[in-house]
Amino acid sequence: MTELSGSLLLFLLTAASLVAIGVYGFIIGPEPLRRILALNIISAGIFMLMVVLAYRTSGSGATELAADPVLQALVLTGLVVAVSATAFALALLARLEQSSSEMSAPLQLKQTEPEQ
Amino acid sequence: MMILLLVLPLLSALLMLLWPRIAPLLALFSAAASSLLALQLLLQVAEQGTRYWLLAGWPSGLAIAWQADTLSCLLILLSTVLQLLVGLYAFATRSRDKLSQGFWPLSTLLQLSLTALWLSRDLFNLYVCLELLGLVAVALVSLSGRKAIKPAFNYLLLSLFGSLCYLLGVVLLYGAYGLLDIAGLASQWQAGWLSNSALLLMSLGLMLKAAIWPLHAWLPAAHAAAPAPVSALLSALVVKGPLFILCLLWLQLASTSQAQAMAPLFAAAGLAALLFGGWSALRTPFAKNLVAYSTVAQLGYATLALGLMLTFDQPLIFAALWLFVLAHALAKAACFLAIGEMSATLGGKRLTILKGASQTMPLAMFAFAVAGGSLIGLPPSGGFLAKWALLQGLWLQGEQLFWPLALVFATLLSAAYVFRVVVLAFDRADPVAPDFAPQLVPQWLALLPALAVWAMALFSEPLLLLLRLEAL
Amino acid sequence: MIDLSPWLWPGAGLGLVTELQQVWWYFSLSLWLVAAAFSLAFMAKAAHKRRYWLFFGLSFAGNMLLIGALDAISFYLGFSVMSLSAYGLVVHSGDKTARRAGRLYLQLAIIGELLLFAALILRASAADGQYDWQSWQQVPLDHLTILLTITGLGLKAGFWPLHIWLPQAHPAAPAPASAVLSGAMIKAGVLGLVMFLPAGDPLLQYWVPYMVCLGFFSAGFGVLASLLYRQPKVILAYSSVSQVGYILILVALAWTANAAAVLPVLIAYAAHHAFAKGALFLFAGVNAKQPLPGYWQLFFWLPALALMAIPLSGGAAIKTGLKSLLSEMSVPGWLNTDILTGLLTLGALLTALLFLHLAAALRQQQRELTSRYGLAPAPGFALYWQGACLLVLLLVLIWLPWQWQPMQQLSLQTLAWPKIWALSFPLFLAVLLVYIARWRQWRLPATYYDRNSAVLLWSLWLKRLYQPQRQWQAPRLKFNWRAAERALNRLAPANVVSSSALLLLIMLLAGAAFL
Amino acid sequence: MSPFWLSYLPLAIILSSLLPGLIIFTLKEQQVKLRISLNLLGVTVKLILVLIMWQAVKAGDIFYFSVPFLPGADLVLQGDALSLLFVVLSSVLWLATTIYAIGYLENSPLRSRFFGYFSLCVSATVGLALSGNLVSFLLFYELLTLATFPLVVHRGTPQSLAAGRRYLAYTLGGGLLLLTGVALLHSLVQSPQFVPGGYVSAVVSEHSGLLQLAFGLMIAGLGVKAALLPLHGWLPQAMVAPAPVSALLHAVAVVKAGAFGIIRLVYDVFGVESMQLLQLAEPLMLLAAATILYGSWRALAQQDIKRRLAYSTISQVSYITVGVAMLGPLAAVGGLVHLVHQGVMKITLFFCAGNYAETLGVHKINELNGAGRRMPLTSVAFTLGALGMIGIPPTAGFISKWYLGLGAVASDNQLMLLVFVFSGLLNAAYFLPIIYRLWFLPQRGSWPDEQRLSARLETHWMLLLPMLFTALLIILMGLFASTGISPLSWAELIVEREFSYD
Repeated sequence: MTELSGSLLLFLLTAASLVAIGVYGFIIGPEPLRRILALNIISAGIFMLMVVLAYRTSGSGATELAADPVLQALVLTGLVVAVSATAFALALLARLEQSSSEMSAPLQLKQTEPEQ
Repeated sequence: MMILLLVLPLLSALLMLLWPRIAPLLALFSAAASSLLALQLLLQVAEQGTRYWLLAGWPSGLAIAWQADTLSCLLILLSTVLQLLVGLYAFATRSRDKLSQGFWPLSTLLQLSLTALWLSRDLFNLYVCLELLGLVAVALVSLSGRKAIKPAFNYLLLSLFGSLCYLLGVVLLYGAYGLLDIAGLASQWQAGWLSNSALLLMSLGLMLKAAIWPLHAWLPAAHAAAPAPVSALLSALVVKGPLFILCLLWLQLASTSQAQAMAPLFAAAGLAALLFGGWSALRTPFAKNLVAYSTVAQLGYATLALGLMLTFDQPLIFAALWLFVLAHALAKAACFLAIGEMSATLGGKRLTILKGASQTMPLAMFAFAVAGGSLIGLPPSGGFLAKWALLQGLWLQGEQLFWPLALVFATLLSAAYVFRVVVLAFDRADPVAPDFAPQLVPQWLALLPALAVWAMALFSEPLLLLLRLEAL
Repeated sequence: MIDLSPWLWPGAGLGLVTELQQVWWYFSLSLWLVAAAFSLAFMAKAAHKRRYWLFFGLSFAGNMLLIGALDAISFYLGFSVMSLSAYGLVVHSGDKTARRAGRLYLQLAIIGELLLFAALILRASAADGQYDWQSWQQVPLDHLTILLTITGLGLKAGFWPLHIWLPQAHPAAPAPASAVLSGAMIKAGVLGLVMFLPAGDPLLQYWVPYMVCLGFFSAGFGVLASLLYRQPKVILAYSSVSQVGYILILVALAWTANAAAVLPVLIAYAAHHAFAKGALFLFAGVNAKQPLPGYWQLFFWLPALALMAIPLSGGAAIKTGLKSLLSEMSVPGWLNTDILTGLLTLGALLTALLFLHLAAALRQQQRELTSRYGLAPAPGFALYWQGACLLVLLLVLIWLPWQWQPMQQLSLQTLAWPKIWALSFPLFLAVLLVYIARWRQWRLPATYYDRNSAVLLWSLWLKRLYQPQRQWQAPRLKFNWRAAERALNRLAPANVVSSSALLLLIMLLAGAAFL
Repeated sequence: MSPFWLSYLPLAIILSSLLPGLIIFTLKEQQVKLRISLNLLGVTVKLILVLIMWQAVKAGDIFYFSVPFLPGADLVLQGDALSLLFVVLSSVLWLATTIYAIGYLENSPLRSRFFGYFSLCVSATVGLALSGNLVSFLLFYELLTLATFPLVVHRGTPQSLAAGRRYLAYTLGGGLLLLTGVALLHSLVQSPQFVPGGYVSAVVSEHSGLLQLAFGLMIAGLGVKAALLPLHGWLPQAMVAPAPVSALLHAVAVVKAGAFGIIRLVYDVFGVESMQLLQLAEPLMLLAAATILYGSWRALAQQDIKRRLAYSTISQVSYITVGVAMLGPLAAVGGLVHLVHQGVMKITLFFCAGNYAETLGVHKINELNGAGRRMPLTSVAFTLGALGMIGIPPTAGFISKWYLGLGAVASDNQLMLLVFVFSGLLNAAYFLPIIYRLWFLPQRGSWPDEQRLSARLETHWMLLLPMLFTALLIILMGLFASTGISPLSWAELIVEREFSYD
């Protein structure tokens, strides 16, 4: 493995901390939306890592700035997947909210009934 | 032929979106056609050996690589046939169960993603399939309405989390080796902290998705909440996808030292799953939860077999692993369909509704019992075949006492929960009256896979041969 | 002989091939027939007649079969059929004493059967799978087999100390049944002892003197015990114990190399005793039922005197034969032939005492009956019929010593005066003793009389043992599984997502550290 | 050797009860005549086929029929002398039990299901008898468990369900142990066909420990059904099943399956010599002897007729095991012949118990007083059966005990003779009181639940006929033991073939 340059290391650390923050948020956050966001942060971290790696592998070669095309493609695909997953999750969340409000509404009524 | 297997479901799913009216017919047609294709592919592969195919003619390394070996073909055949059966069941009960129209395209997509998964031998490609599989599965679970949303959402979150773990592992590996296809990676593999942590990340992600103990917590709720045909598909097929990848990783990638270090953990996890899942299934008051917990337990067999395979490197154990998967898929589909049918007809989720079911719905109960027999491993069922192969593999290693006896004990647990249902069904004291006249066709459809799993034993020799060839 | 081996079991055969079997068969048969004829009248008004005849017929068949058997299994078959069906005869009346006696009888019969079974097995094994008597004669014995045989068959033959069922069962059974029980069935045990154990076997010789002593003890014991009872049939039963004692002596003598000389006496003794005791039991039955005309005393005194061995009777002949055999016997040093023959004379005295005691008991019975029902009514057909049956037995008894070959010789020997004197003085002595006893009022304290035997208590104890009301049960663990399970369920995390994710993270870290 | 269809004979014998059974499942409750005729047709066909096979086997033929199954272990059906012993027993008793069951279950619900499983049960039993290697045996062994379970819980009451659960727990556990053992043995020597003298001798010196382990596992598995001592718990509970089922369970199907398996295992898998080399016979024999005594002892305290009979079964079946474990030819004859004799005797006793229960409503022993007067034929049959169990000649039980005793002495196991004698005493102690009550005690009050099932006979003729038939068999088998068609001569034939394999 080649020597890691300072900026690369920085990028790597950023990616790692993104993942860590995401994981923390995923584990802690009780709200579903927060969990979805946490997942997005993790995926952002991973994609960042991929981009950095694409950079690094080409760094040793002759052409300085051309990144690894395979990883680029992978990141693109991953983004598409992540976006669609997020969209689906949000849709599901919406239905969850809807159903929980439907379910809790009669419940509240029941609780208030005796007072009235 | 492989391309047809992929294109056919994709096309029919698209067509379904255009013509929702004929969606059921399209789905059934695509499943039936795929089954025939899969059978033909299996015969071809069995005769001529493994086939490779690169998408769109790109060179190897860049292109998406597909590989059809006997195991893949068997699994494809299994998924298409089950798809067809479940489709037929859903079609037969459509007027009663009010399944949303979404079921047909989604199930076809499920078939697509599974087929793709069985054929892929490329880590990233596998990731995409896995993600697609997870999303489709969650969507299917959410079909059953309000009460299913919460489990579905949990399932989704954990599934995405697991996928991300897997992806992170893939990325680490790519960073280290610059390769994605498994064969290539295996040839350059070095045991080190990087490959260790990548393997660990991927495995844990996959275990979460495959609901392997102790990461199974999401499964019972999700499977129990889904409509009966969906539960059948989920338990029979979906959890097997990540398991397949897990096996690929450990059997083809991992070095011997890594495998040896990990083997006891897998075996222990498998045993724990057997015990825990079995116990939970024995105690749960709900019918579908029982079957779902049984899935957790039965996956334990596969995990255990994987662990033992890593320890002993015995082709028979490998065969046993996949025999478990095949037998479990068929049996579990039958169980879920039968239980679903009975809950629908007798009206209720609790196990107690099955009181006297042997009189009111003898066929469905029979289907459950027959499938249960395979789960227990009574001869001459598929489950027996798998257990036999596992025991043979173990005994060939010499004086092994612990694992065979552990297996016996675990099997007793599975017998206990299966017969918990059967005994209830024979209760003549106060049988639960059906809400409406039981339908015959769905019951027969539930019985079919159960009979198929017993028929597996008749083809035991070719099956064992095929699977053993694979390992070598 | 009939060879049944291709049909029944290997070696199965029936036939009367030896003289022993022939005579035994004929006298048993005649006794059974007479008893059956007697039953026709005696049991005419009894309850459960069908059951009586069923068991009567079965034990009859069993008895005949065991005598005619040429192989061990046939013998055992007949023996079992006879013993078990005799139970039905013993408990026939169904009252408490009969049921108790029946229980004791059955317990001992079963034990005897199984001991005999073991003995036969051992014997057949030693004989290398041959079951017929003939081949067994050449096979050496071992002590275990001898012991098992003697106890197994002895429980049927009823000598001391295996007699305990006899005084219970015989009085309980109806009179004709007691007659065959005492006359024919206990002889089955004796027959077995003779056929089973080959004469001249070296190991067996070791047993002979002890068995002779046992026989003497049994002969004396039977009489002494009988003096303590006042019920005629009990006295008769004890008389059987005593008589079987003599027979046992003969059996033991028949085991020696001198068997050829002993067997005729043994056969004669058995036959004589069968007829005499049969007649006495039949008489006792009638005597207990109704007041009898005076001439019926003849039916008692004739067989009684025969058993007391009054000169000219069959008893005299066989006692003489026994005495001469004993004096010729070669005995080990600690046993003296003179003492034995002396004991025989003492035995004669005791026997006479017994019958005198019996006569008194019978008279007492008659007295009670007369006081209850008045004088003897005009005898009906039934009584004549019963009398006729008795008469047949008595005629046989008189005819036997003079016409029948084995006994003729012995009877002729007793005609000499010294013999007559030797035979009759114990009788006179006995009569004298009885008179003195009457005159001096020799009596034991009342508690010693008519005691209910302790064996009934043992039998009851045994019954409680094998019919327990409660038995040890495996302890059941009581543990509240449900509560434990609830506590466990409460431990399950509520939030699936965070717990799973956290678990995954922990496993990841642990795994990374571990690898 | 013979026309080609003869090779399908073993299969045909199984199918002759399996097919009617499967058809009966689909019948409606009301199709009584069709169901009965199907049943009887199956029985008749089976008996004819068995007769054909019997003739051929007697002449020295052996039938084989095999289907590929596991690698190294085909599904083999093998008709040899030993298997025929069991086949004849089960088909003849099936005939009796079918007639009895038709009478017993007249007008009760769910008969189609009952008779369906009934036929399946017999098919499994016959299959087990005909199986030609351990794997096929295992298969039918498990099928038997599954087929009998619905029969045990047929009444659907809480007690029967509890009994069913217990039955399953025991038998499935046993089946698994057997599976483990068979798999172990298969890994050592594969699973060739049963052969006199066994097939493990080649690896005895090399793998003695593993062989012992395999034997232990398999005996534990078989011992569950044969109700060997610590594994007998299911049997007394399973008697809550309807009388024909208990009869079949106790006499033919289940317990005999275990005992038969032990016979196969000892003689045709391990073989006498290997058994001796591995020192396996002695522990087995002692265990069985302990079971004999324990079962008899427990039977003493049981106040329920069927329960007492159940404990008696525990004791009696172990006679077979003891006979086999003594490893001598005479003892083997005793054990084999007891397999048949005990079946016939016990089925008679259970028929009688069923008759008392069905006609008089009597379940307890102390309610039986005077039943001999009300039901003389039944009581005669019961008496015969009980005497047979004690071993009184001329019943069948005597013949088997005689040979067992001879075998015990011949193989120098005098201790076993003591066990037989003592157990005979115990048998008498728990059977004779019943007989006493039947015949000698007067009836106490009215019967608990009396039903007039027939105008002239004491009960329904279908309940009487099979019972009288088997009772007659007890006497015939006990008396005519030397004839060519008696079980004894057949057992001798088997032993001759088993012990002269060199």
